[in-house]
Amino acid sequence: MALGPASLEIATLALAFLVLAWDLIEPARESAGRRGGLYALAAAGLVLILLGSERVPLPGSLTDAFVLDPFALLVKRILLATALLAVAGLHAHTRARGIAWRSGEALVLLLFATVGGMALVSARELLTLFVAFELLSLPLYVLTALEKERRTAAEGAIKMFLFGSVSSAVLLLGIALLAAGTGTTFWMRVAAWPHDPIVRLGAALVVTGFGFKLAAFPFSLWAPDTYQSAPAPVVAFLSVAPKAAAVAALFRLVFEMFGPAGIPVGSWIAVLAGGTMLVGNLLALRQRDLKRLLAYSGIAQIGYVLAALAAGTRLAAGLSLFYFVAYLAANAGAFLVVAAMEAAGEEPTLHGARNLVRRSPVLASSMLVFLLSLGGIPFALGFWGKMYVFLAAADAGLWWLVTIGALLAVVALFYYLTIARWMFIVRDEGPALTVPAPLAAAIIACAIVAGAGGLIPQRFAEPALRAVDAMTNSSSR
Amino acid sequence: MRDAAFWSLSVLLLGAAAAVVTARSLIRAAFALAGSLLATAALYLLLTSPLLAAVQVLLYTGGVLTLVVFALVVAGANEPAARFRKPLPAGMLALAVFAALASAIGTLPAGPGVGGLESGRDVGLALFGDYLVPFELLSVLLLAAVFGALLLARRERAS
Amino acid sequence: MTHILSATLLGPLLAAAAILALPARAARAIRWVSVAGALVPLAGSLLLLARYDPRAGGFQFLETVPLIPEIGLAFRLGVDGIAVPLVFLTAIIHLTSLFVSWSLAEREKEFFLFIALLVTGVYGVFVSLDLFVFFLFYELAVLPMYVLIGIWGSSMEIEGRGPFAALFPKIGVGRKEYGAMKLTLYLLAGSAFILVGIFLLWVEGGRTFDYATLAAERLGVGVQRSAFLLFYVGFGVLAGIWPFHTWSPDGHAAAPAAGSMMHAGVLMKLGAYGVLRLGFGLLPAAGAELAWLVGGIAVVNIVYGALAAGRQTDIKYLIAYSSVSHMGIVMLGMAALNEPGLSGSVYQMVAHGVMTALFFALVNLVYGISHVRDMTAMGGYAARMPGIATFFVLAGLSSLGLPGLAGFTAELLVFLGAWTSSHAWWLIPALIGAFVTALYVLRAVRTIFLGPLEPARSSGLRDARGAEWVGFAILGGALVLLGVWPRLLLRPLNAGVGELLMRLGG
Amino acid sequence: MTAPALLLVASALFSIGLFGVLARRHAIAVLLSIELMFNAVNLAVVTVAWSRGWLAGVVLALFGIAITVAEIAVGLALVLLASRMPGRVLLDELSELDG
Amino acid sequence: MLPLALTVLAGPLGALALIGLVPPLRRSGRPAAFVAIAGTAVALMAAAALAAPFVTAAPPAPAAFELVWMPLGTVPAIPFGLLVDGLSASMAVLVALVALLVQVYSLAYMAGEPPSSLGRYFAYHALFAFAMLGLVLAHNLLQTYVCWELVGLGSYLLIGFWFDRPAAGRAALKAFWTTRLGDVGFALGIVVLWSAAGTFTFAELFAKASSGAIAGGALTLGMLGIYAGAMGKSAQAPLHVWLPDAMEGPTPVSALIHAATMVAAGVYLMIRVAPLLALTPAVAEAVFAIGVATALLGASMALVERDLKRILAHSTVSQLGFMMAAVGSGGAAAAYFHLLTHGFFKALLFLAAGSLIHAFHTNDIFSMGRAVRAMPVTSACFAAGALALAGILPASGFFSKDEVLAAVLAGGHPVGFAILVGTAALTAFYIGRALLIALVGAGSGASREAHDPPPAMTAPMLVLAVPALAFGIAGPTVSRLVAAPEEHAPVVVPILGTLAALGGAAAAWVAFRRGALEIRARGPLAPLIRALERRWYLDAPFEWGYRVLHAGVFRGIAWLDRYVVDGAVNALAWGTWGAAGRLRAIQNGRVQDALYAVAAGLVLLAWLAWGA
Repeated sequence: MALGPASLEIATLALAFLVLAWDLIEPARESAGRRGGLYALAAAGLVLILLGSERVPLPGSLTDAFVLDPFALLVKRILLATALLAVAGLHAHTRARGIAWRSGEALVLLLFATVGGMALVSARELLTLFVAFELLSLPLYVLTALEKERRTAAEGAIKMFLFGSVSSAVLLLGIALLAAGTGTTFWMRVAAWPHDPIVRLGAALVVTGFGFKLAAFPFSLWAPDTYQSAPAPVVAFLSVAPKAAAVAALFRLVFEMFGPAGIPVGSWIAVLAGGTMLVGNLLALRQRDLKRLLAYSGIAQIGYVLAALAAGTRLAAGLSLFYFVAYLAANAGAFLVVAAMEAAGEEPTLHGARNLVRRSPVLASSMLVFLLSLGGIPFALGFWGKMYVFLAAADAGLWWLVTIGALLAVVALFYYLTIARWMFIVRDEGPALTVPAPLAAAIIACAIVAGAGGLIPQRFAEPALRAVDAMTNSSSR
Repeated sequence: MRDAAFWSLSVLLLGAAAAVVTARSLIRAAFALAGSLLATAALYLLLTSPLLAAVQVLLYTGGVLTLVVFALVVAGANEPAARFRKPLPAGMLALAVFAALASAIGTLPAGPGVGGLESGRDVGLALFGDYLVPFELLSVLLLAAVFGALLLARRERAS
Repeated sequence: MTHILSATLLGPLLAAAAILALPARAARAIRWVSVAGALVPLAGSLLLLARYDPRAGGFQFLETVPLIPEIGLAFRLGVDGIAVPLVFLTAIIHLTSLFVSWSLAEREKEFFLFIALLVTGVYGVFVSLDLFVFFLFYELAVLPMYVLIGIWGSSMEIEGRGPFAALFPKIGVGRKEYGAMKLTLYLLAGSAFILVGIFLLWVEGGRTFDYATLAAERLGVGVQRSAFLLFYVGFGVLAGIWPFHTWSPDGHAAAPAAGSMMHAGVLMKLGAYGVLRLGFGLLPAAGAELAWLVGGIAVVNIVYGALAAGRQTDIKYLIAYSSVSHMGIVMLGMAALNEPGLSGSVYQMVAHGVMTALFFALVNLVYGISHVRDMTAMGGYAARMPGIATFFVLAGLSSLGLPGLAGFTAELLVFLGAWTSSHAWWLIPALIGAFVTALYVLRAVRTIFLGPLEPARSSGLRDARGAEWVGFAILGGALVLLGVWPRLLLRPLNAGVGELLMRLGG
Repeated sequence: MTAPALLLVASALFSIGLFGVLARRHAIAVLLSIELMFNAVNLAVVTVAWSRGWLAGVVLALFGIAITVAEIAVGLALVLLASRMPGRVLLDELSELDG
Repeated sequence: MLPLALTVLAGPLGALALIGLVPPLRRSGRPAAFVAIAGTAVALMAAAALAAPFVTAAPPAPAAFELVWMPLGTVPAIPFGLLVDGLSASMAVLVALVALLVQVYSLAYMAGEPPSSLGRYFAYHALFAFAMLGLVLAHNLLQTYVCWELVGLGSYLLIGFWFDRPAAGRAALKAFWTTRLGDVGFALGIVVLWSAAGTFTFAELFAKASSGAIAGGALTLGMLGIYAGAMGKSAQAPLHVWLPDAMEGPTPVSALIHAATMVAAGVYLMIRVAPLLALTPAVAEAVFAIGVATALLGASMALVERDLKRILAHSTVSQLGFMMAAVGSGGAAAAYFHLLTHGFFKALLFLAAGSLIHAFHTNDIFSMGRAVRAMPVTSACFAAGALALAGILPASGFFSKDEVLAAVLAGGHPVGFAILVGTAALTAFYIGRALLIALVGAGSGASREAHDPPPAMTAPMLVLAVPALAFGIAGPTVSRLVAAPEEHAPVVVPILGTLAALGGAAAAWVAFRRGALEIRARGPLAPLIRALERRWYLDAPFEWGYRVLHAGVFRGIAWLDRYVVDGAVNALAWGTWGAAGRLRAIQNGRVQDALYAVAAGLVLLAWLAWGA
């Protein structure tokens, strides 16, 4: 039993332990320079893993519980990239807030969560799925409260924790019910799916559990509060990685379990998608806190992906992957901009973004790119992403979803444009903002992907579509 | 005999659970929880799994109870005047969830169980065979939990 | 394979990139780069006019770059006889809008950047032969207007009556933020319908976005009908069809000169072009079946727009409502579904584009000079701004259909088409609209320019100057040229319209 | 003693726990209720294992117990953190973030 | 012939382009004037050369020339062309001649204008001359319409020439709007005829119509439309209301546009399409009836007018009614003859009036007086014109009016004939009144120093006086020009006409021989006189209509748009905003309330799973 298929997880774990070791043996806890080394180590390690991910043999599997196919690999790369961005953000954030001595723990927890997400997309067995699900949650509860001196830190974390715990319980119950119907947690081993209500109920409970991770309405109510209270770099990770992993895992479930079992999960998810788009977009309209606004916007964005998930086709899976690349760049980028604002001592609100174009042209223009991408405006990458998921939904005949999605995307522009207005049109004075170099580099990288990437969408779409082809080929028995 | 044990244990379990969610005193609630966990352990015995029963009693009940009592001491029980907030909608939702679960469970065939979960060795083999990956992940998870709890709970000098 | 079309697209795009690279201080360089970016497509459009072969017909100057074959998406460019005149129109207005904005002295870099982006989108729509790329450019063309209005626009709050007295200030009716947001969101809401329509065609038409393939596809009547209605509503919003036109007055009134020139002059045509190209062109059966609707609404537009314009005292609103009325003529010609009607429809797109661009340029200049938008507070301006008055009268005469100017040629063709269509009665309201146009346009001329000039109002008034003259002269010259030499555009147009009619008939 | 009966008991336990989560005001009481829910789920898992002779169910239950402990540890830590702000152990008091 | 015809147009067009496109020339004033005059002179010479062959005993065949203006794919192209026949060539001479004289006259009359205004004035003149000549030479209906509108534009610009006078702006608007109202019909008529016949060209239209290829209904509708256009331009009741107000323009303009040429364009058009009119008797009846009514109406309003120019304007309305009556009764030749003589004598009258106004600085005849002695040339010219207008032998008006009356009688309209004879008497009366009061009487302005104008003004008057007096002998030639058979009217007609004219003149002499005499609105005739002074209250419906349109319809639609159509948009936006606000209640910050959502979502999904 070669460990090759899990090599990325193992490497990331190894990196985590390296960071931990460095953190433990480092003598001077207050030294900023050394902390920089810690972050450099984490970043370099993540970059190396990302580069190494090119060489992983495909496809492979570890027992029957764990598979590495191109689909999983692509999502893992998304997760690793998200983690890398969060590392850059945390560097600036911990220094600015004077909590640099927590850097080691923060990075380790971040890497653990990354491992959880990576395992989640490879899981082909319910127990593995569940543990990976937990591993993606638990470190994040802690990370959201990283800045624990903040009044609201515990509040946001507790809210997430309660939702997460209840969802975990529900997910586990769903797994139990599925097992009650089939007698195994290895869904690939099920030869003939029974048409029991218990199996369908189990599927419903599993979807409910994943609803928390996706922050899909009505399981999304924790997200705005948590995002608002959590450090922005953590939110950059929190708003992308769990969602990407959860969507990927759900796609796998749809293809390999719900599909063969004849459970119409798609139609349930369509309902969730409609509600999620609607509520996310409406609630985002009147927000003034940027993190909160982006939280709702993220909920809305997930609604669009759920439309593709509801379609449940191979095309939809590929295009969703594409979507997540765009979403990663834009959403994580936007939260990093907020992180930069916070790190520079500016409040993360609309008012704080006033006249940003004068105060920090880099932040303002990057943020504009992110907003355009999130808003689905050509030629940003997000434009293609949004069009693609709608196309996937249309392809599956979900016309009502496409229609309300397209219309709500217009409502969304209201708040995206409102941010843009504060940054570019409002002329109130404010201090100039300086951005630490690593964070600036991360933001600019995101902006380049989200902006210039839109000029070459095929570069992103082709691998995504090919990855899906490979996955369904390997799994079609 | 087994049925009688099952029913009485079930009543005990649910009674203790009701006490957990209704007890005015948190300490009492904690001990009620311990009771319900122990009742569950007994049920596990009935379900032919002494291993689980042992783990339940030793690790779970003991660990959880210790943690909770410790937390109550540190945080202060600080009992509110009223235990409940809006118990009626909460109860109705809980009932609805129960109804949803029960309606599916009701369709299951009612037969005696197969049992045969006694072998600890088989469990160990499964753990290192089919379930190696989750087991490894679980170890990371536990590490993360320890780590996280420490990070959150330790008191630091403000810098 | 020529690259005229990609050059046309790249001109403004590269100009945008260059502007982005230039420092904000270098306002003069930025202006000239913009002009250079406008001259490239102008030259391209002239080449198209000269080299488009009406005998061969069809789409010419084709270029294709595959993008995502899995979903039938490629970067396909090409123009037919209908698109050629519209590219020409865009080029003219693009160039003149720069000249008219020559004296703008606030955040020039961003201004010219957004203009370049906007106009790239417009060219893109007219030359793309892939529905998705079409849509992409369409959205690109719509959005920069938000910034243009938001930063360089003007506000004039409107007081609500009765129960609206409290509501209007809350919504901010009349403020530029309101106008910008309303325009943007309304148009993009329309584009949501277009998107659904395009996807519908993709799903039903063999999973491709290729115009030619879809055109060859035999789509069911039901699908055609749904898609046609989606396109009609979606594009119709931008074309200002009643009752989806109300973004136009509020938006155009708030916009700066170049913004409303581009928007009313060209972008509204995008909407009409979309209905013509994707609606009637791709869905001939539904087009023929639903022409009664298009024509009926068009007639409402003509009369309603003119009547609403009659009451306006804000000059910008007046012009905006006149656009609503004139876009009705465009749609009416289309709905006539015959040769004069369709030719007239496209001709009116060009004619109205030039005319309304000239109008908005003048009106904004008058506003810039006098800081007054309310006509009733004007009077006698001809004494101080004879040049502006002359061009205003010229534009006004074109808008009321005076022969010898572009508007007449278009209206004549549309009227001929309307009467010989299957709904001859459409002509009557159209004529009434033309008459009402004479009422409000000439009333505006009188109120603004004629009469005695009160000394209190005369201070600071001046005529146009410098580059502004160039802009006005080009637009005015175009009005006359298109009025006396319709052959210029009708030559390619006849080819395009002929093919469209073949499809509609067959 | 049948599987449905056991599962019904587990469901009841789950619902009681859920009620506690929704209705109790004290944060630690809510944590206790979550324990009840996890316990219910574990009971269900073991029931399924027992009813089908499915040994892996025991593994699943073991994992469930472990994860529950981990959860409760982090949860209690969070409650402790919250309680450092005077008196904030009632969940309703943790409502600064809204809208 | 073609080069000549093109030269006719090229002269004024060249002048227009030169003045219009070379701003320094326009601003220089007098040089621009000379350019315009030169252009018109060229046109006059070319027109004369063009017309010369047609007055010979053996006129050449009409020549047509056309090129494609708007190519259309399968539908026949829309042409642009010239038609040279006796009618158009001779009319071109009249237009060019009067235009030239008026322009020369304006040199002196407008001498006080600043140079740039003068340049603008002559640019307008060149535009007008070009458009009018184009109208005359047009070989198809569409081109007629094109030039028709341009002529209207020239009129609009020239009426409003003194744009800083509010009254001028208002009058220009009124003129444009009223004629435009008629043009709506004209446009409709053209379109209808096109769709029925597939052509705009006169010759083809006539051929198709006479062969019955055009449906009767379409032909009637088309002709009605065309006549509507003619009503507007030629000031037929009730669309005559703009013409008196148009007198706000400079007087030479009135002479050219609102007396001799443009207002006659409607009559010219009806003469042009006379073959079609002959096929639509109902329309012809209407033309006749409205013509007669207009003649009487105009004359009656002139009776009490105090403003000299307005008297002439009313008179123009009345005379146009005469012409239309003739056209309507099939007497195109008579109408054309009267059109020509009227062109001469009315232009003469206007120029003379301009001279008087120039001298007395007023339009009010009661403020003039004793001009006979102070301004002998002007007075003589005015008298010559008045003689022709009154239709008193041997002036030209006698002959042409004679033919008109004869045509009406021959057309079988004895009642109309009687009315027109009566109107002829009124004509003599009102022009006699004006002449006696302004030239002979001792009004308040009589004492002022007034004298004849400079030669630039007197020369055109004198030139015009010749045809005004002597053109009557050209009657047969004119008939030949329009290719109409010469008809000999019964002897009773000239006798009755002359009696009426003399009677009217005598009455005027009796009433006004002692000079100024205020008209007293008393006695039994008072309501009638008041009605006349108010122009039969015919302006009121238009004003009322406009007011209703503006304050009612416009306002209503604007209200509808702002509060209903757009109101729905605002309501949607506001509603969304409000809904977003209300929806925030679900995020009240209390985590357990939020957890309800999880439980509810679970139930929802379970229900979906159960139901599916």
